Amino acid sequence: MELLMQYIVTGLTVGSIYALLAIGFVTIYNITGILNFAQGEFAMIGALTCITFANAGLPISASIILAILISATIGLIVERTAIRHARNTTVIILIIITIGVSTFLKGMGLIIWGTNPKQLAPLIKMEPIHFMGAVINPQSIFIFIVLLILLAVLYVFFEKTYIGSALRACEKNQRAAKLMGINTSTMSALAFTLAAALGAIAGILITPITDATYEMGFLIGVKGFVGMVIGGMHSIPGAVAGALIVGLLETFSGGFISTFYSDAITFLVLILVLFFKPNGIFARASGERV
Amino acid sequence: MLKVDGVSTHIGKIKILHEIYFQVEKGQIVSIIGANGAGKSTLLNTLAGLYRPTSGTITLENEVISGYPANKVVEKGLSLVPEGRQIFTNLTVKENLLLGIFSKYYKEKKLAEENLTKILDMFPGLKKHLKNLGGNLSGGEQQMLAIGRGLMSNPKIILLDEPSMGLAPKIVNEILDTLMIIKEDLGTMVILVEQNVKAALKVCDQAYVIDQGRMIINGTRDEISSNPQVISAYLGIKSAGA
Amino acid sequence: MSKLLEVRGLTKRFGGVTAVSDISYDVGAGEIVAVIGPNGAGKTTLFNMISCFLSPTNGEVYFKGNKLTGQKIPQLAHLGISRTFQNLQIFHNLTVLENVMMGAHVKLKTNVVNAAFRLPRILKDERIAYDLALDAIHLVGLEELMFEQAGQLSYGLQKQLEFARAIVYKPDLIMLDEPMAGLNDYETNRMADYIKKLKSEGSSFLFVEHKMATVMELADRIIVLDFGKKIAEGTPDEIQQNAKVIAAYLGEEVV
Amino acid sequence: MSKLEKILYGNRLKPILFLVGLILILPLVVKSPYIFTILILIGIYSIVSLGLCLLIGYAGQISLGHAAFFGIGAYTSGVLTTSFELSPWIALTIGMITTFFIAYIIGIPILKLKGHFLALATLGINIIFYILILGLNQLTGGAAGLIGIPSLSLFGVPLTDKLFFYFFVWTAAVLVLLLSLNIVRSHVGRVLRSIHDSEIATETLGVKVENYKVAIFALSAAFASLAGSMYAHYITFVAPPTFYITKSILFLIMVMVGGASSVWGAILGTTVIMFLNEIIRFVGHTYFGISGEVEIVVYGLIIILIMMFLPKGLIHVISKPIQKIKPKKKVSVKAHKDMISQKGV
Amino acid sequence: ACNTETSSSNDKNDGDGDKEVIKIGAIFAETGPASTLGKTQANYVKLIQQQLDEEESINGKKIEIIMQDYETDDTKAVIAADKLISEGVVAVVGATQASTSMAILPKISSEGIPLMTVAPVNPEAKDIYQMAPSNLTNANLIIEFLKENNISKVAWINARDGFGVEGLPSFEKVAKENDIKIVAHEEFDATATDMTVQLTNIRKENPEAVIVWSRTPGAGIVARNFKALGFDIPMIQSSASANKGFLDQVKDNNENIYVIGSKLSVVDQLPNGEQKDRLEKFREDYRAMFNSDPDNFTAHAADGFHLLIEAIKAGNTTSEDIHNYLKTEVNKYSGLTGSFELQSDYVGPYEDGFSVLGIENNEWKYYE
Ligand SMILES: Nc1ncnc2c1ncn2[C@@H]1O[C@H](COP(=O)(O)OP(=O)(O)OP(=O)(O)O)[C@@H](O)[C@H]1O
Ligand SMILES: Nc1ncnc2c1ncn2[C@@H]1O[C@H](COP(=O)(O)OP(=O)(O)OP(=O)(O)O)[C@@H](O)[C@H]1O
Ligand SMILES: [Mg+2]
Ligand SMILES: [Mg+2]
Repeated sequence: MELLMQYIVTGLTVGSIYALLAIGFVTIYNITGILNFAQGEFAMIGALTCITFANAGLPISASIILAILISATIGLIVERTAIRHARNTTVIILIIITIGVSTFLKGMGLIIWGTNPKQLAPLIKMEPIHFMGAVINPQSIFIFIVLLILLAVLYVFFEKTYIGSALRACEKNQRAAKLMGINTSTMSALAFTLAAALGAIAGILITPITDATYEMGFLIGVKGFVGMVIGGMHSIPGAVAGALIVGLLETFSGGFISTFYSDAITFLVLILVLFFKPNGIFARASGERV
Repeated sequence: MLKVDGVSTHIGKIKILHEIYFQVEKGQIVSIIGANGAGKSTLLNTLAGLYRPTSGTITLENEVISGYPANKVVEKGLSLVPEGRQIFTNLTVKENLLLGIFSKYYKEKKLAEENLTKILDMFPGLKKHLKNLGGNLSGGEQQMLAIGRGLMSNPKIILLDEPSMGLAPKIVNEILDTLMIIKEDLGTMVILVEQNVKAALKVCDQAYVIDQGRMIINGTRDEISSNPQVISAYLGIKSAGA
Repeated sequence: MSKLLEVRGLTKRFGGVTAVSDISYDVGAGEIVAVIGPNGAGKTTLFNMISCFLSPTNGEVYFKGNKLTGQKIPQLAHLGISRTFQNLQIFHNLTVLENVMMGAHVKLKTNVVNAAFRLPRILKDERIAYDLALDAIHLVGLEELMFEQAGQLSYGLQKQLEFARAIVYKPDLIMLDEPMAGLNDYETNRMADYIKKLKSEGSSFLFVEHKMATVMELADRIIVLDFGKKIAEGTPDEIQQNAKVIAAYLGEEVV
Repeated sequence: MSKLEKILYGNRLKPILFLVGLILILPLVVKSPYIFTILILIGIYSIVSLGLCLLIGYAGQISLGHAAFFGIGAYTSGVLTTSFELSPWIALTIGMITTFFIAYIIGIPILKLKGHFLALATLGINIIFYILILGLNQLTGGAAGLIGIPSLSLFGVPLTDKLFFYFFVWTAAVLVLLLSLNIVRSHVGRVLRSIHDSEIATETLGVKVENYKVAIFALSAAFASLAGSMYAHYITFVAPPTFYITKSILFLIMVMVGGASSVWGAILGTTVIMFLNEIIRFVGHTYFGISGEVEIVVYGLIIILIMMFLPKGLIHVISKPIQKIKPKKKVSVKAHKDMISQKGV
Repeated sequence: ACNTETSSSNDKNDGDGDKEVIKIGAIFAETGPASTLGKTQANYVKLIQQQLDEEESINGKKIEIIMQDYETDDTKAVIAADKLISEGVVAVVGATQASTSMAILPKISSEGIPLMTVAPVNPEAKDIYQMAPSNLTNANLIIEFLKENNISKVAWINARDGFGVEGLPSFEKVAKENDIKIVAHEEFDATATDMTVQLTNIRKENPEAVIVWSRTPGAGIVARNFKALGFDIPMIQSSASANKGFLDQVKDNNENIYVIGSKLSVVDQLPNGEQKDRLEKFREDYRAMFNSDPDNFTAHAADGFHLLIEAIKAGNTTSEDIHNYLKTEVNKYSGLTGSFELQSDYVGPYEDGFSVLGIENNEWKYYE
């Protein structure tokens, strides 16, 4: 029981980290149809700039805001330069471009911050909480709450607002979106800015738990991507659920089977799931017919 | 009024349109006819800003709109119902329709609601699908949706690229009636590209014939209807061997 | 006339909506049958069930006496059925010639292995495909555009291209979903001529079309759908007189 | 080359002759073992990217897991030659066959997936493979790697000499290229491109799309395995990180940078990417005195720029001037007219 | 570690262009995941080059170090090795990781070039000079510590990467000899974000100490999870944690956490003597140039270079001579990381350069 509880808690903690990345992925994907492989790097930049400001003596709140702003600006710059120019090519080329961006940003991170892990004090200073025999890091609870808030806000934004439907229209059919008077280029810029800001928030939130290094983005990025795909690519709640499932799968397979093979088991399960649900667990109707 | 002044369009390196001149007055329906591949769709797409003309100007009510991107052109009051429907398959029918008035939705929510009702009255077939995804509709229903979406914003000028395509004959007549009504009531300008030449000639004031990217004939409805060249090439005279 | 296609009680429900409801009819060898009806009547859905793109909620289809329902899509071409789509499905990045050559697939024996080693069979197959494709291209008159990328053609020409691709291997049954949409009267008549010519060579047709003049001219028999139900079946003359059909579909102004 | 072939696909003899000529001439010019190693690795990786090009560029199916198949080849060779002391040639062949069947079996369920879902599934396969070679450390040496893999020898001559290995690798690469060209320049090539454009239409025409996808997937995996074996026998050491998803992504970049729509692009892309790093390093070191992290930044930047400005890949830059002099369309039209007039139609 | 100085290799021949140049190669993971270990090694190349340039000439010759970043990629390392061979280096220092060292070994040794690895390679490897203490040495240090604390049941947890998995086999061997039971073995991804599950699994087995083999940041996260879960037994970490980064990671909650550290980390607490002076000078030089502290991995690289330079200074300018010199002439060499006896079968420096360090006031604590 104790063990089970601990696995659940840990699974949700890890899962919510992936989920924070996953919602960034979905944000860009929902508007532009691009899979942004540099999402993890936005988290890295957010975290490390925040630490830099905090260490320079700025109050933590100011550091956070500045870090988010800077990351968002970088997101915007990336879009305005690399992505915008290639907007009309194929998806796979845009993916390669984001891989290039990821390499570039990671290199910059290494130049600026070096290799040593950097710390950020937890935003709420509390002792670990003991709950039904499981230990919970207060920061995890905080992450979870922020995640739920972001989830609610983004869900309403994409699914329930008029502008949200305009954004989804951009993803499906750019040409027609333009004919509606939607400035798809601005929307794409918006997507990257927003996603970078979300990435930065993710990075800042998880740093008290994981510490920040220039290479922190890769693994959580991959796992966030997995969460998003499992969730069906388009939906914010789906992506969050998908990411939490990945987190739980990892801890449960690690706890009950083996930590050597937990990643392998996780992926095996995911592939099996895709076999039965080829468009993700929470896929919604795409409205394609012949 | 819309004035097209010597517009040429290239796609890639190929010149598709060659110095096109014509104009549409307020409250006029203009038909453009021509064989498959003549350049009709390219012309409409150029007017809507999807292609940038390589020479010439397009003026809408004293404002030069050539060179504007499509989304800006829409804001100026030009609306295109594109070839192949181009509806948003992943959005519901209602969302699709409402996006038709994107450029002024927040300013004129009331107009949006009114027009939504009007369009649903015009196409009752869409009513029961309001919450259905656009992509699930039948071909003809999608065509209605596309036309309805184009009309949502009360544009100054609406361009229709083969609106009758895939529609039942009854509906085609209704659409043509609607066009007559909006031109009279709102003074909307209409450019109609149609393969159904007879129908097109029935409602238009002016007609133009386009061939291999060039305007070769123009005139009033009656002139065109009686033009022997048009009769032989476009008005369904049986080809030999039938 | 022997029965080529038998449709028995086909029904399709999407959620609560019944798009097609208990439809039965036959297509005889060498016959041209048209399916008409208002928009959303269920014509395309019916087509999709016959050609195995959708599995019916109820009912089945037989082709030359064999059960068709439940077959894999590629199997149909091998049985001698080809179709076109209401929303064009052409290969944008292939040339017109290559598009049409693809239509000859069922006549070829090329596979990955003999292709990799370039066995003589390959060259023979290329020849077969090329000759068949040329015939079809000639028929629809796309010679001039043979080496153009299909994606660059105008809508109407793509439509004709798709038609050419569907008839390359002289299938027994050709299913066309609105073949004339987007063509002008002149081209519509030409297309009607091709269909007649192929009929005279032994092909059967099942087609959906909204251009009544053509339907009346071409079809041996017409089936009318409304709200998923068959409301009439008969010769063009019978249909033109049918009050129900006029009310539901044709409107006061016929043709 | 038959006339018909010319109509459909244009020339192929000249580029092949050019490549073979280049392969033969290079050793006369190049002396440094360093350049040789790069040339050998280009040959090895080209075999992978040729297969990937068939899969991605032609059939339109993405894979983020080909490093796994590369790895299966390398480890089969490595384990069979060290632990079981089999001849490298047998090991290499066993590797290819095993990989083909593994990929075939995996491919059947996986290739039902599309787009990003397929990308995720192949990525998963790569990760599973990676963890397996770490876990099966009795056989594979785990994270420490597998040492002492013998070099290949041919007719009793060991290919330890770089020159021999170079010719061996490039002979294999040219053979794989020929196979790929044969496939692409046949009805199968058209089928693959059709699948890319519209699976629905392709199926309607009677093509068992799944079979083709799986066959090409397995074939490209077998190519990767062959390359992996060569890699193992050349480097004589393998360790898991070489077969991680980063390598799969590298293969993908090679194909895309070269231009996925042509098999020539695969070889070009591989060459460019392999030299890119070295050139950046050389230029950076000699003229700017920069260090590793800056090189990475520049590398990332160049990938971005190439994809931004040459989305069709570098092969397009090369073939464009040729096309200008001799547009393929004109060649086709002319050949077609010739043939028709000969036939007297 | 952002420095604006440029590598000095670009102004190599300025002024004294006619001097004969002897080249030494270096292959380090300046970038990529292993850069946590390799970055300072790459930095050190700049430092030593500067020192060499200042030294005027060595027997009328100039020593130039050619550094190659292999980006934590074995294949790139092999290319780099070939590049170095093409450049005509007489010896090579590297690579940062053990597996990479094994990857380049065949190439380099087949050319007769001495390879000074800075990672603890497989003890059976031939033809390689090891500058890092072997895993066996490390294991012995841990055993000593465990015995002193009367611990006989330990749990082992490591990262799933080249560095992480190398520690256990040697430890298993010595643990068996010393009747210490390994009651649990867990693994985590080197870049994982949470190791609670592994630690929870470990707790089930009631060990008396936990040993961790991982580089940062994983190492620090384990330590933090360990504390959060309320373990009150000692945790002993590998030398990859003996750096400032790790100290920062476990700041303010680091009781009972130990690392195997080079004495370099605790120079100030060392008794006065030759070793202290040597380490102090090394640290000051590095600090002056990079404004940060070197760690034991830097020291491994430094030992490698120093040995080679010593050999060259002794007049050995070919690979063969250097081999001979290292194998026969160097008797006992006192390096930064301990004393070496290169001619014996023993690989790596002796234990005297290392020690189990504790943490006190967020600084390393040296127990004599
Ligand atoms: N993307 C493109 N690249 C090259 N040529 C093109 C492209 N799009 C259209 N064309 C060419 O431009 C010409 C005009 O095409 P357009 O679509 O405007 O014809 P249309 O008059 O609308 O025909 P339809 O009645 O068939 O719709 C055609 O010859 C077509 O091949
Ligand atoms: N996947 C689906 N989900 C929900 N409704 C569907 C789906 N497919 C079809 N429908 C509905 O079923 C009805 C029949 O559609 P179908 O496409 O068969 O009509 P059709 O007769 O071909 O019309 P048209 O002449 O306009 O092409 C339509 O009302 C359509 O909205
Ligand atoms: Mg058109
Ligand atoms: Mg239909």
